Amino acid sequence: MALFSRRFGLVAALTAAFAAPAFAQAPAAAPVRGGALTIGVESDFEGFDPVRAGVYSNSTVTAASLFYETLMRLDDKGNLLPALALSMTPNEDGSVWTAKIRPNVKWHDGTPFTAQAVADHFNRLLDPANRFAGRAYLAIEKVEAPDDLTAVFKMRGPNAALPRTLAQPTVTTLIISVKAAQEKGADYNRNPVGTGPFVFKEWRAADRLVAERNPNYWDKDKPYLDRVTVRPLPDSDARYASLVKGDVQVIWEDRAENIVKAKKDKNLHVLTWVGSGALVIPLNTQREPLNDKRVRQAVSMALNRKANAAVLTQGLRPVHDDPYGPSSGIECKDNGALKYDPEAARKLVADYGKPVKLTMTVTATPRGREGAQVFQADMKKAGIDVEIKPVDQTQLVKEALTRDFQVTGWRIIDLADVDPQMFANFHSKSPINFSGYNNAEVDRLLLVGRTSLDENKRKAAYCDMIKILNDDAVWLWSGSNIDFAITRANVRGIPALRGGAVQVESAWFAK
Amino acid sequence: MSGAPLLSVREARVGFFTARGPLRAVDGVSFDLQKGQTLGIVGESGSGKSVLVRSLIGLVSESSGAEVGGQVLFEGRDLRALPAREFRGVLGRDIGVVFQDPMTSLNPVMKIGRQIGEGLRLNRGLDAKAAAVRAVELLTEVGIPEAERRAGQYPHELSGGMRQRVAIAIAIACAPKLLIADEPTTALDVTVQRQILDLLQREQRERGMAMILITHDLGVAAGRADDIMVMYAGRAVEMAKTRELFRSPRMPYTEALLRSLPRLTDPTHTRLSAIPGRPPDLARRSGGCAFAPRCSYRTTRCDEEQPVQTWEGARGYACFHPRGVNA
Amino acid sequence: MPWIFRQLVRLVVVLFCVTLLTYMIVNILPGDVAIVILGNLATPEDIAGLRKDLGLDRPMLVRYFDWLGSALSGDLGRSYRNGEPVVQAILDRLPVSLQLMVMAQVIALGIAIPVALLSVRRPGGIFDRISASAAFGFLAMPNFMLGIVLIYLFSVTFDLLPATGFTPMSEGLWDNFVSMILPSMTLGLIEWTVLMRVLRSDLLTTLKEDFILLARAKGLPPWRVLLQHALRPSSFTLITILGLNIGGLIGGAVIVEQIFALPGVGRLLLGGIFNRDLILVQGTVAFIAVGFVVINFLVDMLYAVLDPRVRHVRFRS
Amino acid sequence: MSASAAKSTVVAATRPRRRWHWALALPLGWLLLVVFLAITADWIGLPDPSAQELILRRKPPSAEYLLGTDNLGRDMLSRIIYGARTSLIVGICAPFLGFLVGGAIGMSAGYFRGKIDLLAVGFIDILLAFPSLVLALTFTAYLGQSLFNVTLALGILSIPAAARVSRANTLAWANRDFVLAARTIGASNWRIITREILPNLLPPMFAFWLVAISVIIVAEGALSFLGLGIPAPQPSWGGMIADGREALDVAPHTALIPAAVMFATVLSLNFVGDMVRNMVDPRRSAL
Repeated sequence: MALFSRRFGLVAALTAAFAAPAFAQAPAAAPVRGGALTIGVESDFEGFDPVRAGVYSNSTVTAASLFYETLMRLDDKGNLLPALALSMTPNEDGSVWTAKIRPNVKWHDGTPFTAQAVADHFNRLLDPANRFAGRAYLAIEKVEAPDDLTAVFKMRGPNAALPRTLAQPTVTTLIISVKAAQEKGADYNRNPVGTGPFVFKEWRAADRLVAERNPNYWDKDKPYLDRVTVRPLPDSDARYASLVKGDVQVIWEDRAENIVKAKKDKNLHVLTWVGSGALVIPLNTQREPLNDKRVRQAVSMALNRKANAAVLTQGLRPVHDDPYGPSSGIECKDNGALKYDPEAARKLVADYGKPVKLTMTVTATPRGREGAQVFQADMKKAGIDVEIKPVDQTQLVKEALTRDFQVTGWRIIDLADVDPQMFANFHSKSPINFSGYNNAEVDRLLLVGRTSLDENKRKAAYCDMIKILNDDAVWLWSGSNIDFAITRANVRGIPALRGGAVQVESAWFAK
Repeated sequence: MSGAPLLSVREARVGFFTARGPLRAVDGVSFDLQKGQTLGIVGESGSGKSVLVRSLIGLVSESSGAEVGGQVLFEGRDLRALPAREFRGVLGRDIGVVFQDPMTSLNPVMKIGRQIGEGLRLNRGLDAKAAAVRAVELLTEVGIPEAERRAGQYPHELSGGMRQRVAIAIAIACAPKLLIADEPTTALDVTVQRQILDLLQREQRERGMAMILITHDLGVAAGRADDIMVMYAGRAVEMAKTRELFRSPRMPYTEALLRSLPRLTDPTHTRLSAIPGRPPDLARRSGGCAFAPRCSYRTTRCDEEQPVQTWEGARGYACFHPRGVNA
Repeated sequence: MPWIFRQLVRLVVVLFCVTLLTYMIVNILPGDVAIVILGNLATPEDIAGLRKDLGLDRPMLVRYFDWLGSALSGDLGRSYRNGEPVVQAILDRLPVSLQLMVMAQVIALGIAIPVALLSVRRPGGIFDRISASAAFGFLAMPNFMLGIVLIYLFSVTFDLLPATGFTPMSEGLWDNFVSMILPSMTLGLIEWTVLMRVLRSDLLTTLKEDFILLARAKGLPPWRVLLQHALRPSSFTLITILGLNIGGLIGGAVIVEQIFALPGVGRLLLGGIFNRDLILVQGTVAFIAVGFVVINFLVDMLYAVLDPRVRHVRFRS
Repeated sequence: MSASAAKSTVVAATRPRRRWHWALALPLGWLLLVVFLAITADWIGLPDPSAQELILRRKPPSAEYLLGTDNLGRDMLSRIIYGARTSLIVGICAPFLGFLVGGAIGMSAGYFRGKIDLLAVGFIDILLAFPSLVLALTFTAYLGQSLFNVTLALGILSIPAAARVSRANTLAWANRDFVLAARTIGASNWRIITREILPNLLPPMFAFWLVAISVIIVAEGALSFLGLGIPAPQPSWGGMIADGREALDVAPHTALIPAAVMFATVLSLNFVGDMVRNMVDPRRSAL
């Protein structure tokens, strides 16, 4: 990671890139001011206090990034841009990062935005008393504010990825006004205060969230839109119909059928973002019969991942043999993936000696049902019986956390750096390693990935690790993390859909 | 008995399609009714008497799935040929109907006054107020005390006899020329039966209405009808002046009916004779006289051939073996 | 008065039983709100701590009576999940559900009554047969299918109505009305079939009554006989069913609310259950139960209005 | 009594005989066909209803796939027939269960009146006021999704309706002269209920049951849509419609064929239900 090392002049790179417009299409035309945009998302919002909401769905991130901002930002090519911070510089070993805070930024309630606010935000999340679950992913020890414009991030150890991590809008990185949160108490969750391009106007639960242009936004040209409405439209077909009808101008979408249709529709435009992470099928390595490597390998070889995905997603969501994704910058020459080979799988099952029966726990959704049935059909060909157990999301999480499952469906979310997810999912000491995987070599390689300052060493470690994981057939990579949004053809300036969020700070309507 | 009859019925027929097959409920009945006269139609249950009169006034019609034939002339106009609207005008203005059971023939959810006034407003063009006033008058006329209060009540708040009085008030409201009383006393207590019949007769006389009185009880018809028509299995089997019929019935069926009537002149322990057997199933009719299976004068001819109506002046009968005639 | 008293007793008993039952049932569901809030990253210690904070570690019945106590004083608490006051959450959603329910019933009745009246004019006739078949067609049509068909038809193809979403009355009565047409149609187009069948059957029974013959003998035109004499005495089963439908729709229009993205009580309840937001589920269920009892109370009153004979008869079928 | 006799004959008038038989033959024939196929599905050489051929997904009807293929390339004909099995099991058993319980409740309420009636009405009130969603979700989440649990959940939901029907009919019959007569000669309650009332109760319950079947078949579809129905890959008509709905524009047959089959079945059930009612209900025999 070139950005890390001081030799590459992080600060210089950032200042040079200042105010570079983020664009998805038609970069030549000049943005036009005005207009009201409505975004259709999949689900209602958990709320906008990270401590209370716990997690942000991508729908919530879409809404939250209207009025909250991150310290850093990434352009579509992955270059770091300044946002609330003008720059971030590490110390010698990367264990302390200093952020220069942008001056003259005001909260929506009119109070000045300071380094102390940044410190308060992160320290609040880190405080065990607040039980913010996402703190497991944060490698930050604490944040201090020696003066109004300087925030100092003390890390738990050397950390290469902090600026990039902080640049992706998530429940942790979108900075809220802790002062307002303390004043409003439980109501803050529904009445957020941020520094972002739009000011929160109203949220009618399950119906719409309305935000209006922030006239005092620090970036004087932006935003271009006067008003943004985010509407949860849970039914995928109705959501698409609303877009075709023109009731909404942008929708988040994951159904291949609709995306393929939209690509043919000249009134619509499809935005695609290939993130890191992957759709995965974790196997519980602590449970019979999956505690036997032969059985796991048989499952891995019996599943025709690539062909299935090619058909079901109509080629939109190709399958890779690792969870890294193109944006992570990690490319492995040899990932040790087991090839699709039902015959070999059958032999392994025979070798195992006992009949193999598995239960696959999936969410009770059309997508969950579809994936499970395909899995079931493939396994049948290798002589493995699969029973499908549809449950609701809450129960799925519970079963995963308590390792009370055999096979399930999961997702490694799109993060700017692979370390947090890989560490959490595969380190033997991680509380959320719900496959129960325990491999000393993998543990060692995970630590290298987390702490090494040498970018090449990190990449090598992750590639070595994936070989072990693939051979051990712990998790099966069933699809890449690709997010889609469909817009009306005249909507311009929506940046990469990082984390599946639609950000509209620089969006505008072409005439 | 002069001039054109008020009502003239020729070859009236009513047929139904049932789950068990088609049946003839009324089969070629003809009669005339003069102004101010009373015709009694007598027969057992299912003999077709109700269906006959209901078909005359269009309450049984093609649109309710029946097959209706024959001609009905009312004041010289062919009712069946009239357009629906005009027909309804005749029905509401010139013909009044009283049904058997006042419990069911009054609308349970409508106030009495309104039920009486309804016809007046529709057929006599009265406004709501005038109709209400007239309704109270009518209630008084049919002998209901506290008429004003009663007009504001619902049928279930009245006794059976009172309800039938209300029904009569409805029937005579528009001063009809013909009153049809379909077994008006069958559902009533014996004690009020007579009062109701007397009321009907009084109204009929005072207003000069013609009346068709349907009953299964020859005794009811005896003192009140000018003529009597006896029906059996959908056919008019005998028709005569009341007096003549009682004196010398032609049809064995009429004879049997008469025998089943108690007479004051009989000795106290005389056994009333019942007619053996049961009325025929109209859907399973074969040729021949319908009464034949129950008839004590039956011959093979009766089983094979349908007797046609024979006329002796004003009286007619349909029988191969008429009583009191030397045939 | 004793009647009113009995209704109140009924309300209290139903409320108590329904909420207690709900409480127990939702409590035995796997997973709880702590897991929902903390998500897939939670440590067992965090979950235990949060459960303690939320009071979820106390015995079930103790919590229930706690809830009951504050509910009786009008406080239904705050949603565990997002801190929204439960009363507020319900009151926000209620107008949507009520409007949906009323409009759906109006549409259903608007189709059912004329169709029933027209088909009893000639039972077994062409119209009767066609309308009966059409009714079964709609009855066999799942609402999730009908909803999307209507959207494609009326919004996408003909561009007449908005596809999804709800406009509150405060933003314009017309816009509000238009935004509710398709969802109400989805419910109404299926529901009319039942209403029509019931009304048709009762009308046929009524039309056999002598008072109908008498009305015809008065010379009343057929439509007046139907409307003035037959309809009212034939509407009791209809009203019973209507009452049940309305009761069921307060919280049961989930699928329609989901397809058309309406913020109704049904989705609130569904979300509450999925999130194991016990306190929200409790409050919503209590509200629905009250609504049900109140609507049935109104139906009883309506009987008395429609039929002078049955002022005291409560339970009809 | 001539008036009432006329009454029934008047309305008995429908169409000529031939049509009556037509109306009976078609729906009965269809129902028999569906039931026959559902029972013999395993022996009539159908392809495996869960055998996938992903490449051939959502293909329109052809010689090889008579009704086309679904979203996972499975044979629609086979799934429709196996789906009939699921849908009929749920559709027949759920209301049956409701009728056993609801019928008993309604009968005791209508027969004994008084406190028992009050209890029964209260119980029905509670069941009606209880949101069915909570119940369905509980069953599927706590007990797991299975044919049995879905049937059980829908069965419980059909209790109130069954109780109402049986209560109303019991009320009507319990006052009849023959029941009073049985009481006066000292027959036990049990005997009166089982010998005098129950036989009269069965016909209207049966007619109602036929209608309930179609309602339940559709209701199972709604559960499938919410993800709470019969677990995959077992097909059910409602579930097939829910799956097919997603491709209404590109492959309409995946939703329309099961919808059409469901329509035909619902239509037939209702026709037969009407006929049963006509045959057994003296009050409505005239219909």
